[in-house]
Amino acid sequence: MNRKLGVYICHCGGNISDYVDVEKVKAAVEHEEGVFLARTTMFACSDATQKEMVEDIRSNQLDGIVVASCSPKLHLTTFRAVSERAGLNKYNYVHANIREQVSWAHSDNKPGATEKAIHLVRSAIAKVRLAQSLEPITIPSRKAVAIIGAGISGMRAAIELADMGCPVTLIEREHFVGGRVAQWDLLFTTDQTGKELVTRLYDDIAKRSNIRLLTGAEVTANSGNIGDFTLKVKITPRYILEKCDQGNLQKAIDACPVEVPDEFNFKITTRKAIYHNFPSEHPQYPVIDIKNCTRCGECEKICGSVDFTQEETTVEIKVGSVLMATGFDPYTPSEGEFGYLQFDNVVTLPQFKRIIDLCEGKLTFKGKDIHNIAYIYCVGSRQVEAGANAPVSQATENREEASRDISGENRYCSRYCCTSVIHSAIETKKRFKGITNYHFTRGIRTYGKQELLYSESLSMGDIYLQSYEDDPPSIIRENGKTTVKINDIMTGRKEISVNADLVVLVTGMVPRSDNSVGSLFKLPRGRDKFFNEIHMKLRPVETVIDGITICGACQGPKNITESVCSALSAATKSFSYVSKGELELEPIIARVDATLCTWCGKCMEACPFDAVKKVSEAGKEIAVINNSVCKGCGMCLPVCPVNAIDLVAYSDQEMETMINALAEDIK
Amino acid sequence: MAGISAKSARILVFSTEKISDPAIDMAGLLKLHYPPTVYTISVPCSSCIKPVWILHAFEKGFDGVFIAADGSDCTYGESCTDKTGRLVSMTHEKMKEKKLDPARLRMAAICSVCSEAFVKQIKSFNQYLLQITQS
Amino acid sequence: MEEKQGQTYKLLREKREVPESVKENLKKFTRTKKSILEALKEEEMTVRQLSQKLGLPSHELLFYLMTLVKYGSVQTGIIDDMDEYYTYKIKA
Amino acid sequence: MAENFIRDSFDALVIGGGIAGGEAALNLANNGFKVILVEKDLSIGGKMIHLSKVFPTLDCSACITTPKVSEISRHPSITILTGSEVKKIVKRGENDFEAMVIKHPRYVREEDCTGCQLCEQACPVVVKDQYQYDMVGRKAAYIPFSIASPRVAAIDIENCTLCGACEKACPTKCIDFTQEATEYQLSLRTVIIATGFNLFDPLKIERFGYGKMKNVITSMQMERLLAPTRPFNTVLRPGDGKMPCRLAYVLCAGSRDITVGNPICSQICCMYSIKQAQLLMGALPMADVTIYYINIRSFGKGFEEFYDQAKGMGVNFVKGKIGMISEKENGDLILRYEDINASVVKEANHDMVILSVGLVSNPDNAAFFDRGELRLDPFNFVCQTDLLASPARTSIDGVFVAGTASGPMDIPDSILSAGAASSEAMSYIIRK
Amino acid sequence: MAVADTHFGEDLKKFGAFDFNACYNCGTCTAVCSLSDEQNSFPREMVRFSVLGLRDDISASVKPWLCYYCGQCSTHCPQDAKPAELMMSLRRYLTSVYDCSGLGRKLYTSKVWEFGSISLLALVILVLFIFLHGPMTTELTEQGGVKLNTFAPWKQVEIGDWIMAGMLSFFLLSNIFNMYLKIVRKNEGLKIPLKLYVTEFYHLVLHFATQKQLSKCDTLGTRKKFTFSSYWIIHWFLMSSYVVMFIMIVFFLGWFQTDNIYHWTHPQRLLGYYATAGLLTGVVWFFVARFRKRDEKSKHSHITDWTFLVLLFLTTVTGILVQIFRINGMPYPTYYTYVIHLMVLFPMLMIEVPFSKWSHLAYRPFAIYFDRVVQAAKKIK
Repeated sequence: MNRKLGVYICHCGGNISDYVDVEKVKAAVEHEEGVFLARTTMFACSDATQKEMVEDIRSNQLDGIVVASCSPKLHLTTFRAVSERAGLNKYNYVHANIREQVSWAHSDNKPGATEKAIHLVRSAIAKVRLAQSLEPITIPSRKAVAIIGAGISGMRAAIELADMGCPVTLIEREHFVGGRVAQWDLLFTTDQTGKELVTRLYDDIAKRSNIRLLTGAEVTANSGNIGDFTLKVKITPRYILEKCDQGNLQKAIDACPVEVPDEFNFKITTRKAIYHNFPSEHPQYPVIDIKNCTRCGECEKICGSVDFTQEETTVEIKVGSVLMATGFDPYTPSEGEFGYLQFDNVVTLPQFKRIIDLCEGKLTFKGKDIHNIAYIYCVGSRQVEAGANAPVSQATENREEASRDISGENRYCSRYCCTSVIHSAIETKKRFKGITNYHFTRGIRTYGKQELLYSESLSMGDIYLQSYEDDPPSIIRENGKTTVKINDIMTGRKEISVNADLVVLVTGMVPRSDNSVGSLFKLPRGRDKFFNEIHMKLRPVETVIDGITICGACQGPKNITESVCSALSAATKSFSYVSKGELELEPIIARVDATLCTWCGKCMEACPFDAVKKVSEAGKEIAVINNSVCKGCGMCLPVCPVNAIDLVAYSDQEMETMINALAEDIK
Repeated sequence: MAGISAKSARILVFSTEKISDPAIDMAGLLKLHYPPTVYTISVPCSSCIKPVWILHAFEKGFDGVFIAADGSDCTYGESCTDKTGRLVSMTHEKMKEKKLDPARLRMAAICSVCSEAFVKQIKSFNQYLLQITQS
Repeated sequence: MEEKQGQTYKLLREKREVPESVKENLKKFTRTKKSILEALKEEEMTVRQLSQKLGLPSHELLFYLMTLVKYGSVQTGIIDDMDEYYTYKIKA
Repeated sequence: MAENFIRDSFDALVIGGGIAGGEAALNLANNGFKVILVEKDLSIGGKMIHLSKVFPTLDCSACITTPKVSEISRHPSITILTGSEVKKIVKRGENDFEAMVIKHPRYVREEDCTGCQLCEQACPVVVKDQYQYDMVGRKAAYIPFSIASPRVAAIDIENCTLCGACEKACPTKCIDFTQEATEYQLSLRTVIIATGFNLFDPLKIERFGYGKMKNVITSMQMERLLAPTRPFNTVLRPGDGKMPCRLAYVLCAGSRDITVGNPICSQICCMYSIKQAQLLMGALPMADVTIYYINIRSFGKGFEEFYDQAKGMGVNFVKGKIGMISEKENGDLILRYEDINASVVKEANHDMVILSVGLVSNPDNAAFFDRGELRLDPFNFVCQTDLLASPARTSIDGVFVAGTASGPMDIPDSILSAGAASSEAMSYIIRK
Repeated sequence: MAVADTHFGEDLKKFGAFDFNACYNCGTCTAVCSLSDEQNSFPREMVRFSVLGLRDDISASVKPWLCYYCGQCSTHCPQDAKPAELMMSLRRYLTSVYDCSGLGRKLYTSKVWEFGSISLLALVILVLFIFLHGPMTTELTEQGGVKLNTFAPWKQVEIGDWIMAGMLSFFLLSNIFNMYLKIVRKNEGLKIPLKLYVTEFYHLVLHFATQKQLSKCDTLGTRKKFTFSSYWIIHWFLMSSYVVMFIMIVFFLGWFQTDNIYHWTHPQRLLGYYATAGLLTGVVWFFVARFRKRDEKSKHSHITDWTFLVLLFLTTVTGILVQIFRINGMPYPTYYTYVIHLMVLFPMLMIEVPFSKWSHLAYRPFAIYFDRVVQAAKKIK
């Protein structure tokens, strides 16, 4: 029982004191049982006040403190650290949130806010009176990191971690590395191609002995916790021997009778069942797509490297931290959205990038020469939530019209598309003759130095048009000719039309449609369905699941540089989890009162982390908690029929005194 | 229950540290107002709330108890919604035994950005509680 | 060193000339401060009223006035009916 | 003088104690490296510590910076030199740098000062407070700002009359006019440049009237007017102390503009203007806020939603850049622009105008190394020589760049960039 | 519905425009333009029309004529898209659009045509003189002056003048009529009462006589409605001199081209001096400006700008020389210079009046006039 307490009430520079009479709060709590001193302070979080607290605790031998300030999400760790510096166990400090939940929420009712603040501070005092000193649980942390996704982010993080001396397992679901970047040709702001970049990183990975690359590998199970994750990884074989003869393989590919749409080229071309994406794809030998293979055996006849005896294997990987770099999917427009899948000359931006990469000398698509290209921006991005009318579709004999229902669920801006499409348009103009680019935009967002690309494309004569938010452009197909119409903001709402040979839908980024890995790790997702970080500004690569970091476009739309920045940041964070070989964990976990427990097994059923085990102790079967697995969620608490389980720091007594303090009238 | 509570009911809210508490924080940040007689105690997960705590609150004079549940966003697993639901119905049973109106315990999933939803819930709950306490 | 503690400014004076502009600036502030405080002693005034009375441009006056508020000799009074200008008064 | 020369060695030198430099230093220190952080200003925390709130979360900026700042300042592996400048860095070999740092005298012994502010009360001199962007005065003996770290006094010797009042008032006798500059000779293994950015100087665009028209202010000044430690305690226009009710934001003031030599987009102005507009609608419920823009660039996570939120709150968005501003007798301002939607030139009356000034490079970057060794881009930001694969790498192996020293970016991007710099610096040291 | 046409931009570049594609539509140009108002906002809209190639909208627009090229838009353009130069080239383009003969277009876009036609016209004069000139008498008048009217009797020259004036009027009036069709008649469904043409007529006279618009060019951002800048003064001096001179040689040649040597206070000589001084000052001033390239308006010179200045300069100088030689009794120099004078003058007028700079003198007030009429008619509606 703590009896000598310090209470600090923060003005937060007016944020609190403008609505809460902090002096009154101080007066109302300074005579509470056990309160030795109560102070108000301008900024409790400032260095000076922190020093003052340390001094108070030391010189007065305080055995508990309460800080009433902003949300504990901001300063819990700050004041825990203050306690520790003063030699006070950090769990003897309790936080009262009188800003977000009092002064700001009740700025319309100052007396009410003050009264609530008093209640909350008293309740915190009640809690700290019962608080116990707790020591963190130390667990070993395996110095190894698993990276899921060998796109640009994952590869870059792997190299960095390896260089810091940390063994890495790089797990890629596809049979080739490089992710989306491998699919792009020239990249903006540099004169490198995606392939060159991927090749460079692949070579770097190959050079490092402490990186283990698994391709065709999928994580199927995850168990354990920070410091000690065990992943089960299913590896699909390539059915081709690693040391293979490339010459014969090409013949084998030619011989394969199967043709399926090529995902690498976003289905604008087909590939065989035995395939590779492009000549220097990594790893540099093909794979047999066993799902589409007819087992005709043609390839096997030509090439000795084909080996159908290979079998699917499952490996177990033990690591201390997991870094997620699972990337994004390009948005797929729905059928009829701006004529997608309705007109044969409407493609998405990724498809367009593949088309220009595949064309030599002359830009053609489906056998037709391309001169006028219309780019329609923000397809699948910046949509308003419902409301607008469905596309007007007046399909007469030879006239069809397609527009977009601008309602949708992706409210966010996909960030990379403006620059990406402008860069592609410039490249197209430079590489092919007689190209005219028409951009149907909703306001160009070439932020930062990317603005230079926009200027360049303007100077080269690209035409930019901008539609009104509620009035997207429409596409008309008449007698085989495609026309794009827009009411242009910049021409005083004049209706402008453009004859286009090819319509490119500038599609944004959406989260991976297959979130199985995410749910495996129970990673929370934000409103936009991308993985969510803990704090956007301060902890942008950490997740609420300890030991798991996120980076790249799986967290939200990013370009390559931004993805790599976040990958390197995530590498640092993951490294800090494992570099010391051990970790300290929060001691707030469940505990079983052995004298009360009569083992019914209900707690074991309730525990989502397998932290409850049945043991025999003193001739009696009881439940015990695995300290390093228990996350302290407390799901086992209400199910216990004999009330034998408590959560540390949330005991019945603590909860009840807190409730008492809140219920008590203020004199 | 005198003073300011005349206009608003006393409500104890169980929020969760990672999901619903941030939403309640954000309600403050966005200056979405709700009655100041709404007090929050945050716990790690909404499925850890013991019925005895809720009953204790009623005993001590709270008009209502609101569980701002994690819902499907719970970081501890998807079973949270079920488990929270179960503990609520368990408590409802016990409330009936004690002749308490079960509607005085409410639960709703509040995601980490559901500030508006939270305030809406609380306002309607407050309305309801005022009605039953006045009649 | 010990005996010089509390007097080190004198040591620096020997080495360092204080520029005229710095002295001028001090004089101007002292003068303005005095006249603002005197004017406010009579009645509460807005920045506009004060600037007319003292013949100082209103932006300069605001600067000095706010500095006096910051250092505690003046305080903000009430706002006019149009919700446009505050008055200022001597801090009690 | 021997006492003014200090030789020391560290694993890493971080130049700049803003949010990027701080984050990089923390990352390195948390992984066991010894770091020296050199800050030119009197406090660490950079520009972020002076902001009001941050977009799009509307967190209070000081509230999220201060814990970071105090974590940095009490980290046992981080040594901080404030009021200090890096004069010269020489690369002697891999993992071997030598840097000369000058710590300017503060005329206050930092370790003895309690921040009691008695010297500030005693000092008779008032000059413009640079931390409030000249909107209010401060003393010549002063504590930089209330949440400064270290929160200790300093003497502004340029404006000091050497009257000695502060020295007499100081209870701990920590004021010492005999202090002289200290030279540090540092041996280092890696260097991180996190010198940040400068704000565009709006005096360069005469037709916006900044400087001449007192009710035209910069966005940074508005940031201060809205911050918890604001100079006027409410939002007043600096021309005559009127509570403004028709405010205008002029976007792209000094960005995307060849005529001032800055053709690039500053990346953050749209968002901070939208944020300030939202805060203003909260602070001045009767106010109308209009944002004049070319393109709104709300591209980041949650930004578009934030923009929508502002529109929902009633912030007025007008497509069209302000061409010129002129002043009326009463200090109100007439803004002339073309309303692009209508293709018509219009004039609008506002009582306060905020120029959303952009970011330009910090000229210090050019001076650290011998000429040309550290490559700069055409806008004098530090050149990222391997932009795609190693965004923190510069033209000198072992020297990395973090935050806005390499180009405009917002806070999350700066933090990520600092993460990248510290990560590359660590692997550079470990790799050998 | 208008169809975007990127070829227009390339076409316009032949008329001198450049870099206007760089425009990102911020509207700074329009906002800094002191001539831009709510009725007529430019130049951004014209830049936009040009980028999109909206030919019909451009030829129906009066805006290019409202611009007097102060250059503020180009100075402040953040994209350096040179809107002022675009407006200049649109004026050239429009003169070629109004011109049915197609000559105007050829003169602007082809140097061969430009210099070819100048040479041809000069040759015509030369040939006419070779065959038709009067006796080259060395006998002097009583006052000691050259007997110019013996060599080139003013009556004969006047016939030439009338023929030339007829041609000029034909071209110019047909162009203006064309302009009328494009600007006024384009507004289908707009009923314009005849009365308006009369009531708004004074604008035509006013703007022609004063060039008032130019005085509003406010390069310092003073926001004054009229600034009598040196630019306006010089321009007006030049313009009025030209008009005086034109009237004297076309309508009063008998009085102007006389063998008498009047006292210097005689109106004939005073008017002559005024016009000569105005022309010379203006030409030299603009020459210097175009060489120094200091102001935005004189930074970029199309070939036709130089041709105009050179021809005008030569006309003025040869005119002065004829007068000097005549007064000082130097017959041969007088005769030769006179022929050269007409060889320059004739092409200058034939090319510049209907197709180039001098036509602006007519187009600008007419544009304002037509615009007023249309605006007034719209108001009635």
